[in-house]
This record gives sequence, C-alpha cells and structure tokens, in this order.
Amino acid sequence: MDMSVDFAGLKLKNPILTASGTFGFGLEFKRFGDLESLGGIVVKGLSLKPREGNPMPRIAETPCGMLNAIGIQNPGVEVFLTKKLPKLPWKTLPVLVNLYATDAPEFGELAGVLSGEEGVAALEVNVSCPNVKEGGIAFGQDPRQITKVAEAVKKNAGNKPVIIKLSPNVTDIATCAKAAEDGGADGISLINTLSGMAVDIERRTPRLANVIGGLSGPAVKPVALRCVYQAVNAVKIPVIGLGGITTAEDAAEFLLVGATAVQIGTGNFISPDTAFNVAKELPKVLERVKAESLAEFTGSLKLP
Amino acid sequence: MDMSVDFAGLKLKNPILTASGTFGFGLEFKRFGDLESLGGIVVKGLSLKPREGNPMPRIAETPCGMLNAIGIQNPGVEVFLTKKLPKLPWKTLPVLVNLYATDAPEFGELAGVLSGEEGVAALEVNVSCPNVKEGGIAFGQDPRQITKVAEAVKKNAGNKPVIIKLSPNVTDIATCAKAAEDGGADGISLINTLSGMAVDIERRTPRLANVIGGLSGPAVKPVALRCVYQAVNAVKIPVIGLGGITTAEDAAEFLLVGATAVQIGTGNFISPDTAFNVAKELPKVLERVKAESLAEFTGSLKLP
Amino acid sequence: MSANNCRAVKVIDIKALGLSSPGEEIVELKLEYPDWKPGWRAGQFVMIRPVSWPLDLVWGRPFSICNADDSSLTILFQVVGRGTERLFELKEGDKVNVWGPLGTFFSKPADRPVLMLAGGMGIAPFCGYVDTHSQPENLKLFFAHRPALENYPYKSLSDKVEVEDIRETKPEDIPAIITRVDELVKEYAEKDGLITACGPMPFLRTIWNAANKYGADAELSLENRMACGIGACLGCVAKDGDGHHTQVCTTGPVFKATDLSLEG
Amino acid sequence: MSANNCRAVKVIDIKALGLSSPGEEIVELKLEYPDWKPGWRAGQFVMIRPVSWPLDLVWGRPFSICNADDSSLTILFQVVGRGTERLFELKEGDKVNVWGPLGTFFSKPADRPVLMLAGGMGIAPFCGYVDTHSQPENLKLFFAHRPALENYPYKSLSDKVEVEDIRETKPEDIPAIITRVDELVKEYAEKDGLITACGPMPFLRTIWNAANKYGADAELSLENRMACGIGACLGCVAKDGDGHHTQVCTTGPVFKATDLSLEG
Ligand SMILES: Cc1cc2nc3c(=O)[nH]c(=O)nc-3n(C[C@H](O)[C@H](O)[C@H](O)COP(=O)(O)OP(=O)(O)OC[C@H]3O[C@@H](n4cnc5c(N)ncnc54)[C@H](O)[C@@H]3O)c2cc1C
Ligand SMILES: Cc1cc2nc3c(=O)[nH]c(=O)nc-3n(C[C@H](O)[C@H](O)[C@H](O)COP(=O)(O)OP(=O)(O)OC[C@H]3O[C@@H](n4cnc5c(N)ncnc54)[C@H](O)[C@@H]3O)c2cc1C
Ligand SMILES: Cc1cc2nc3c(=O)[nH]c(=O)nc-3n(C[C@H](O)[C@H](O)[C@H](O)COP(=O)(O)O)c2cc1C
Ligand SMILES: Cc1cc2nc3c(=O)[nH]c(=O)nc-3n(C[C@H](O)[C@H](O)[C@H](O)COP(=O)(O)O)c2cc1C
Ligand code: FES
Ligand code: FES
Repeated sequence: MDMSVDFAGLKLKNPILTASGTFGFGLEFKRFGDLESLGGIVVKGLSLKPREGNPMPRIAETPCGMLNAIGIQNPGVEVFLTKKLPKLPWKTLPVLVNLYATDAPEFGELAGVLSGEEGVAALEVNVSCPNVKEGGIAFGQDPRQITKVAEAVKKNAGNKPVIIKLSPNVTDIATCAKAAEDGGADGISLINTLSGMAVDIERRTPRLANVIGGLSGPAVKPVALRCVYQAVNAVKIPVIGLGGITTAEDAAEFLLVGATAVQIGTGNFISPDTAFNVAKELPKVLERVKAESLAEFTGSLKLP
Repeated sequence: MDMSVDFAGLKLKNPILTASGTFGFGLEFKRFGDLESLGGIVVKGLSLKPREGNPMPRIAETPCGMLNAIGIQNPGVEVFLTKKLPKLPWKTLPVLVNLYATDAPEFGELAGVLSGEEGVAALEVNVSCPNVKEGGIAFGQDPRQITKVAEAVKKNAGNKPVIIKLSPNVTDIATCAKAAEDGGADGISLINTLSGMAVDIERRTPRLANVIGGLSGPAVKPVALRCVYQAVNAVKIPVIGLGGITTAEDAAEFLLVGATAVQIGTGNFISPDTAFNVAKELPKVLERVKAESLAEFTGSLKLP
Repeated sequence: MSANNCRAVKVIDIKALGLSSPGEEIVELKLEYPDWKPGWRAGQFVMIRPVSWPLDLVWGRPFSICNADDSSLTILFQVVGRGTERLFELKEGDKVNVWGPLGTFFSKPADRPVLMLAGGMGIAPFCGYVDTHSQPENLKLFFAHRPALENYPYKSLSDKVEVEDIRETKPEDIPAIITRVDELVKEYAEKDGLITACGPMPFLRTIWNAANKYGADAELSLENRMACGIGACLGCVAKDGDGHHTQVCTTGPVFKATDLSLEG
Repeated sequence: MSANNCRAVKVIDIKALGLSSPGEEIVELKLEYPDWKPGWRAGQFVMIRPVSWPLDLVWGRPFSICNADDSSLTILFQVVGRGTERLFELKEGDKVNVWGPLGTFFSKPADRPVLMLAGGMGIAPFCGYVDTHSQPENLKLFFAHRPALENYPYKSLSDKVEVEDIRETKPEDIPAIITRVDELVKEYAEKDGLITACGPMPFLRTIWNAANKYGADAELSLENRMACGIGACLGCVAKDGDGHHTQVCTTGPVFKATDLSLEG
C-alpha cells in the first residue's frame, strides 16, 4: 500500500513522524533503526538562546503515562544548525524543527533564522508547553495569542510550512485550531501534554521540582483522539495527531478520525525502536482493516 | 488515628466518599462491605424527571482508564426519595445527592425538592458532565454560569451544604473554583471526567454511541491532582478531591495537596470492595508516612 | 457476609479445550469454590479479575457460571481480547478476584419440555443447567457453533440430553441456522415448552423475533459489555419491554423475551 | 546493526541472593547475551523492559552491566518499586527487551592503584570491572552496605581483590563510613591512584567532596531516574563542572568528579 502523504506541501514517505522532545535530534536513534524509514522527525524544541531547562527531578512515571517538566532545555538554534542538522540525512528525511519562544516577536525572529535553512522541512510552533512559567501556558491557551504567534511565524518563515502545535489544556480546542488557521498556519499538530502533577507521600514533596508538569503516554490517548477529532472538524488545514501512540493500531485510530499524519512521543521510551516498528506495521494494519488506500481510510470514521 | 473530618459543617467518620455514578445508590454495594465504614456516599446523578440516558454502547476501556457516556440515566429525584433513600442507613451514613439539571432555575428547583429531606446530607452539583449535549458542557466550563448555578442551588438548599463539582475540561480551573465560591458554594469537588474518545479501527466507528465521553480512572490521576492542588490554592472553602483513586496511597496524595475529603469512582469497578479497603487502609498509610494526625497531614505538601 | 461476595480465590486448573479454529482459543478455567451461600443458579454469572492485573485494564470481566460444586467453580471462555488473553496466562495457584453469583437465572419449570439454544460460548451456562435440572429427559440442546465441536464441552451434554448442532464455517451457513431456530421455536411454542437461549446478539435477535412471532415462552441471556457487574455503572443496559434502559447485570442477564426490545 | 542495539533476549536464570534484610531483595538476573559488537565496558548500563509489561509502566529500567560473557549478560538488582517488583516475577524463558550497552565506563589505567568505592547496589559494575581488569592486584574495594554481605556478590570479589566493608545498620553508622571514605580518598589522591565509585547520591556526594578536597582523580557513576537511556528525553540530567545540565545516560553515567557539580 502506498503510504506517502502530502502534509501542507511537505512530501512524506509515510505518515509516521516522531514528537518533539522525545526523539532528541534524531541522531540518538540511528542505532535503533533506519531514520529514513520514517515519514519525518521533529526535533527537540529550540529557542533563540540556549536554555538550561528546569531543575531536577524533571520526570515521573504515572499510570500508563509520564509527567515531564524538562522546560525546553536546548542548546539554542545556532548549535542545532551547525552541529546537529548536518549529521542528519535531511535530503531524504524531512526534519521538522520545533520552535519555542516567549512572545510573538521572538517566535518571528526564530522563524527568520530557520527560514533560509535548506535542511529544515517545516516549522512546528510550540505554543503549548505547560512547563515554562514565563509565558508558554498563557499564549497557548488564548486563541488571540495563537493567531498572533501564527502570523508572526508565518511572516518570517519564507516558504517553510508552518504548523502550530496546540495545547489540550483549554476549554475549547476547536476555537484554538481555528485561531491557528486564521493566523495563516499551514497545518496544526496536537496534542501537547496535559497539565498534571504527582506527589510523594513519604517525602511530602511534588515528584517534579517544577511542581506541575506535562502528562503524556497511553493514558492521554482518549483525550488526544477527541482533540484531534474536534480540530479536524473545525479547520480546513491538515492536522497531525499525537498523544499516546505506541502501536500501528493507535496510529490508525488518529488517521481514522482524520489526522493526515501522526507523531510518536512517549512511545519512543517504551522501546527506542517503537517509531520504526509503527512505520513498518502501519501498512499491514491498514490492510487488515480492509482500507483500500491510506487516503480512503483517513477520516473515514462513520458516525452513529 | 482519628479519621473524622468536618466538611463544610458535615461530620464525616473518615474522608473516604464514593463518587457519583460509580456507586449506584449505595445499595448495590451492601453485599461487598459495610457502608457505614465509609465517610459517606454520593449517589448517582439525579434530575427532576427520569432520564433514559444515552444510547448504547456507553462505556469503553482505555489504557488505565475508561470512557463513559451514560448520559445521567436516572429514575428521577422522586423515585430516589421514595424508593432508594429509605433503604440506606442515612442516620449514620451521610448520603450526598448529586444534582443534574440543564439550567440554573432547574437546579434551584431540584435543590428545593431535596432541601427538606432529612436523609440528604448535602447537595453535590454536577455542572460538569460532558456527556449530555443539551447544556452540561456549556455551563460547567463558564465561570459566570458556575456562579449562577451555585447561587440558584444555594438559595433553595435550606441548610444543606452545597458542593459544586467542577469539570477539568477548562483552561483555568482556579477561576472556576473561585466562581463556585463566589456563588456561595460551601465546598467544591473535582474532577469530573476528562473529555475523551475512542474508536474501533475495524468497524471504523466510535466506541461510544455518543462519540465523545468522559475519561476516568488511574490514567487521569495526575490531572486530577493538579486540578485539586490549584483549586485548594484558589479558594477558602473546603475541597473534595477525586480522579483515579484506587488505593489508600492515592487517597493520601489528594489529602497531601490539600483536599479535605476524597471520592472513589472508577476504583469501585476494579473491585466492588475498593472503597471499603481504602477506608480501612488509610489510617495505616498515614501512620506509615509518619503523619501526626489527619489534619497535620492534610495540605502539608512541601514545595521545593 | 461480604467475604463471600468478593473473594480472591485460587486457580485450580486451566486448559485449552480441543483444537481450536485459528484465532479462537476456548479455555476451561477451574477456580476454588468461593464458598457461596446459599449457592448459585444456572444462567448467573461472575465477575473475574486476577489479583495481579495491573491497572491498565480497569474492569473485571463477566463470565457465565459454567458449573460449580463444593470444591470448584468452572468457567469457560474464549480468547477474544486483551482481558481474555491475559486470563489465558493464569497459572495454577494464581489468585483471582471473583464477585458473584450475579444476576438472574434460567427457570426450571417442572414437567415442561425445555429447548436450550446455544450459540458459540453461549453453551457455557447450559452445562450447569443440565447438571442441576431434575428432569434432563425434558431437555433438548440446539447448538450453533464456529469452532469444531471438540472445542466445547458438547460431549458431556450429549451424554445427558438430546442434542442437535449446526456448524457455521462460512456466512452462507447462517440462513440454515436461522431457519432451524425458527422451526424449533415454533415447535416449542406449540407444545408449551420453555425456550432458553444464550449466544451472540444476532443469534438472540433471531430467537427473540421468532418468540414474538409464535408467542413462545423464551428466556434470553444477554452478554453486554460490563464495568461493574452489580448494577452501579449503568454501562451494560438493554431496552426492556417498554423501551426503557435497564441493567443487564442485575435485571438480567437472563430476561423473558417479552421483557426485552431487541429491534435493530 | 539495529538488531544488536535493541533486542528481545530470553531470561536464562533469575534468583534472589542470600537472605535479605526485610524489605530488601537483591536479585541476580541472567539474560541471553545480546550479541553486542564490539562489546561492552564495565560501568556501562542497559535499559531493560520485559516484553510482556503492559503499558501501565511506560519506561524501561536502567541497570549497570554487572558482568557478561559470550553466552550471558548478568545484572544485579534490588526490589525497590513497581518495576523491580515485576522484574522479580520474570521466569526462565520470558523475553526481555534490552537496549545497550549504554553510556560511559570506568577507565582502567595501567600500573596505577585503583580504589573502588561501592555503596549498596553500586557494587554491580565492579564485578565486571574486576573480571576485565588485567591487574587485579592493583585494585581495592571498599564496600558500604545495609543488607548483610551474603546478599551481594562480595565473596567473588574478595577472592580476587583486596576488600574492606562497613555495614550500616542504623543512622549512627554513617559518620564512620564518611570518615573512612575521606581517609581512603586522601590516601589514593596522595599515591596518584584512580578512584571509581558507584552508589546512592549521599555516598557519591561524600566522595565528590573528598575528591575535590584532596584533588583526587575520581570517576563517579550516577544513577538518576531515566526514561529513554539514550540521551533523548533530557529527564536524567545532572550538572556538569560548569553547572550546565548534561544527560547522565550519554555523557555519563560515569563522570570524572571534576566534570560534575554535586553540591546541595
Ligand atoms: C453475563 C455475561 C456472561 C458471559 N459469559 C461468557 C462466557 O461464559 N464465556 C465467554 O467466553 N464469554 C462470556 N462473556 C463475554 C466476555 O465477558 C467477553 O468476551 C470478555 O469480557 C472479553 O474481554 P476481553 O478483554 O478479552 O476483550 P475486549 O478487549 O474487551 O474485547 C472483546 C471484543 O470486543 C471488541 N471490543 C473491545 N472493546 C470494544 C468496544 N469498546 N466497542 C466495541 N467492541 C469492542 C474487541 O475487538 C473484541 O472482539 C459473557 C459476558 C456477559 C456480559
Ligand atoms: C545507570 C544506572 C545504573 C543502575 N544500576 C543499577 C543496578 O545495577 N542495580 C540496581 O538495583 N539498580 C540500579 N539502578 C537503579 C534502578 O534503575 C532503579 O532502582 C530502578 O529503576 C527502580 O525501578 P522501580 O520501578 O522498581 O522503582 P520505582 O517505582 O521507579 O521507584 C524507585 C524508588 O524511587 C522512589 N520513586 C519512584 N518514583 C519517584 C519519583 N518520581 N520521585 C522520587 N522518588 C520516586 C520509589 O519510592 C522507590 O523507592 C541504576 C540506575 C541507573 C540510572
Ligand atoms: C520528555 C518530553 C519532552 C517534550 N518536549 C517537547 C518540546 O520540546 N516541544 C514540544 O512541542 N513538545 C514536547 N513534548 C510533548 C510531545 O512532543 C508530545 O506532544 C506529547 O508528549 C504527547 O505525545 P505522546 O503521548 O506520544 O508523548 C515533550 C514530551 C516529553 C514526554
Ligand atoms: C460510569 C460513570 C458514571 C458517572 N456518573 C456521574 C454522575 O452521574 N454525576 C457526576 O457528577 N459524575 C459522574 N461520574 C464522574 C465520577 O463521579 C468522577 O467524577 C470521575 O469518574 C472521576 O473519578 P474516578 O477517576 O475516580 O472515576 C461518572 C463516572 C463514571 C465512570
Ligand atoms: S455492568 Fe455496571 S450496571 Fe451493569
Ligand atoms: S534518560 Fe533520557 S536523556 Fe537520559
């Protein structure tokens, strides 16, 4: 079965991407599979300047999921472009860059830095990171700000497709999706993590130094699927679905509700070859459920 | 260890209650434990008139959780008062009634019907049920409407404590908690279910006839704990914490972040004696973590 | 009291029956008898959840009581999903939480012929029904099945009561089953017999339609998805005779045909 | 290539060592050798996740390579939480996903005395270190432990190298350990030895402080909580010599003391 898809002008071999922050810069996974067997990769969130991220501890395991409060630790966009990107097979593997900034002009500036880079396939804009106190949560949850960020990035992105990555921690995800579309986004991706918390009753402390963190993994899949379904039905631009995908069947669920592509996040920690396996198994799963083609299956959910 | 607590004037033997919709009318669990060993029970959501609820299928299992879209099937408040309540040991077991209505005046009317009933210990107002299309979602997610409902119920509740049960499907839970307090609520409880969805890739259908349902169980515990923590810090009225509690350790986590009492929901399905076990084990767990008393432990979370 | 109703009992034995058709494993699971007082009735069920199950599967799973005596409780199950796959991994000595006996049961009218209509795993409750019936000579089993007969405890039944079976190996076999069910229901309606039935929904719907048509006295056991098994969650409801939702786990699983609406 | 780095290998043997103190089970787990090319070095670790684990525990668990030869890989673990409890339930023949060898390792300088400082389960990597060192006569182990010695593979080490141990049975025993560690670090600093260390954070911090004080050449292995083990999640970071966050799983787990900031 032909697995290729076009996402906002981006040609992908197959709809399986990896999620930002869970696949490093891709290089870490070279020993566990063939990167080029993936539809593409999204690298760790990058900011203009290097960031140390939050204090430790930053991760905690929860039932069928995990919390993280990494706080967008990253070496800064320059180091990425000079040290990491050249080592990736970007000519044959779409490398999407995940952008983090604290206000719309800064997002615009970051997009400007990346817009001329041949090795960058698209920009994914993280307006939803719930970990960083100085702004992330505020504009990711406010439709007007989402539109402003989308506009700022789009203006500076040159011909790179701009994907806005939405937070599920909102009353109305459809409005947020529309806000991204209104701002000129070429696509949206969702979900980022759910805001959550864990505590240690012996030590009487939060399990994360940041107190609150982002929940991901299989636990959030039903919420993710609902958000993707609502977003798909709210906008005309294509949607990337993610949240709790660990198998090709999970991936198919997101395609069924209308996602054009999907990302594997926490699944990469269950085993470092998860994304490769999902990419390999997806055609078999689609055949098993009697899909005529990827396009025929995508969005073919029948309502009662 | 003395486990008794005062919740908004309500004397509870211990802080373990059962969650609405997961414990029937209490009677169903008589054969599995001593109802009077619980702090209290919250019965299935009641409306003025009987309701058939949503079409089938209404439940689906998800990783570490479940989705439900029961749609507040219930026999109506009259049947409850005449047929169910008399069979409960309400003199020694606080019976909290969960209220469902589609607008503020109807909530007020329902509260009026219950206000004179000796066997009713308190009113828990469900402004958050995400299953019912005709209104539930709208006012549970709008702070102004929460205030209006709280006012309407409070005005008609006589001397019964009024507890507003909040939805986690909002951008800002603290504001919702304050809205309940502003409306005169004596306490709040949270979380109700997270809005979610599951699909069947073979049949290409949603797993719930209602398409979207409410996620509950261990999967949501980190979200619940975060919401309770934020609510406790937003209001002065006492808070009941729930969401994913299946053990006494889980219950202690909610007490640690400041809940005065907790409810067991989906945990009752893991085994019908879960709530009884949690009530029995809680004192031991508190001793193990070296709590001097329940009051000393409650809210004693140390921030980094 | 409560100790008898939700108990952790040990696995005594577990084995796959016969050689299954591909993808279909039928398994007999013997558990310690949970010491039920005053006992159980054929058609009732139990909820089962191994003590060692992690929280990723939150619910117990409902199974008909296949048989029970003072020392053991037997259930029969088919591996169809995540829960039954893991049940199949149980080992002797493993502990399983069991709550029951739950729900309603098949009647045993004296001196009336009884037709037992079983579809697939729907054979389970009839093992106990036959063994606890005082007049097995009045009983007849009609059995519609997909895996071959040796996968089921069919032999133990055919030794005791009149039996008849049709195997469905392809969709084209279904009309013959429907026709035969219709004939049998008519026959038992005419001779004032009782019809008891357990099996998949399409099978039950055929019987329900026929029972309506011929005014037969029929009792149908439903197998809706369940979370609690005790009437608390309202996840398992079916439509009663008036079209109102009622809990299959407590008002059922065995219903009089006239107390159900199975249209659709 | 990839086949060697993330493989499902079989459990060959699993046993609890000695009679543990209450609540502390120390277990030796032998796995099929994952056929690593070009091999492994003492101090490196593996991520382990049984194939049968349901999704309620999402992460693998990191363990030092205790030892390995052409046929088997041995790890030593202590039951401390949900993951290790379930690892302890593994049976011979069960499949386990293993990715590794991961991270940095202890150096083996020729002709220099080496002090191995192990705290509790921190003894694990030194089994392999001793066995793969060409000059065991240059090695000395100091071992601080809570469960009795017979719970650890201590005997196999004391047969090969000079050893010394202190058991901590109550908090009051700790100062003696700190004093002795300080003395030993001073001694090895003075004779230009290498200090290698593995154990809980307070133990490592004592060593780090002493190494700073005496200017000792020390290598410390950290055991931070890990989700991926391969540098991707940034959940395991420690502060490097400049106070910057660096991944313990890839820049470590074995760090030069001067490349770490362990204050606090
Ligand atoms: C009263 C009663 C008695 C029963 N007696 C027996 C018996 O004696 N023997 C027996 O074998 N079975 C019996 N059953 C059925 C049995 O309970 C189920 O087969 C079992 O629960 C399946 O569990 P599972 O986890 O293996 O399957 P699941 O993973 O829960 O799935 C079971 C099947 O349903 C599909 N499925 C899963 N989730 C959904 C969903 N949300 N929507 C639609 N389809 C879904 C799956 O694809 C699969 O085919 C009985 C059921 C009831 C209610
Ligand atoms: C490189 C490396 C090598 C290692 N080598 C070994 C080895 O050789 N042998 C060995 O026994 N161990 C070793 N460890 C430690 C081992 O990985 C852990 O003991 C193991 O992962 C614990 O898993 P668990 O699921 O049993 O415990 P968990 O349930 O994860 O908990 C472990 C302990 O931490 C506490 N805890 C759990 N979650 C949190 C949290 N979020 N915040 C604070 N505390 C928490 C628990 O109460 C418990 O005491 C090594 C670790 C690393 C990083
Ligand atoms: C450790 C970790 C780090 C993450 N870092 C980022 C990030 O830098 N930028 C971003 O947009 N999302 C980040 N995310 C969110 C994921 O990309 C993804 O949206 C989320 O985890 C849900 O998907 P999953 O359930 O498949 O993990 C991170 C998630 C995890 C677990
Ligand atoms: C089957 C089911 C029915 C429910 N019915 C109600 C209801 O009638 N009224 C209400 O306020 N909450 C209802 N809830 C929500 C629970 O009371 C609870 O808020 C939620 O399930 C989270 O807690 P848990 O994770 O412990 O289940 C229902 C939940 C379930 C699973
Ligand atoms: S299974 Fe819960 S009401 Fe029937
Ligand atoms: S464990 Fe993921 S970066 Fe180290």
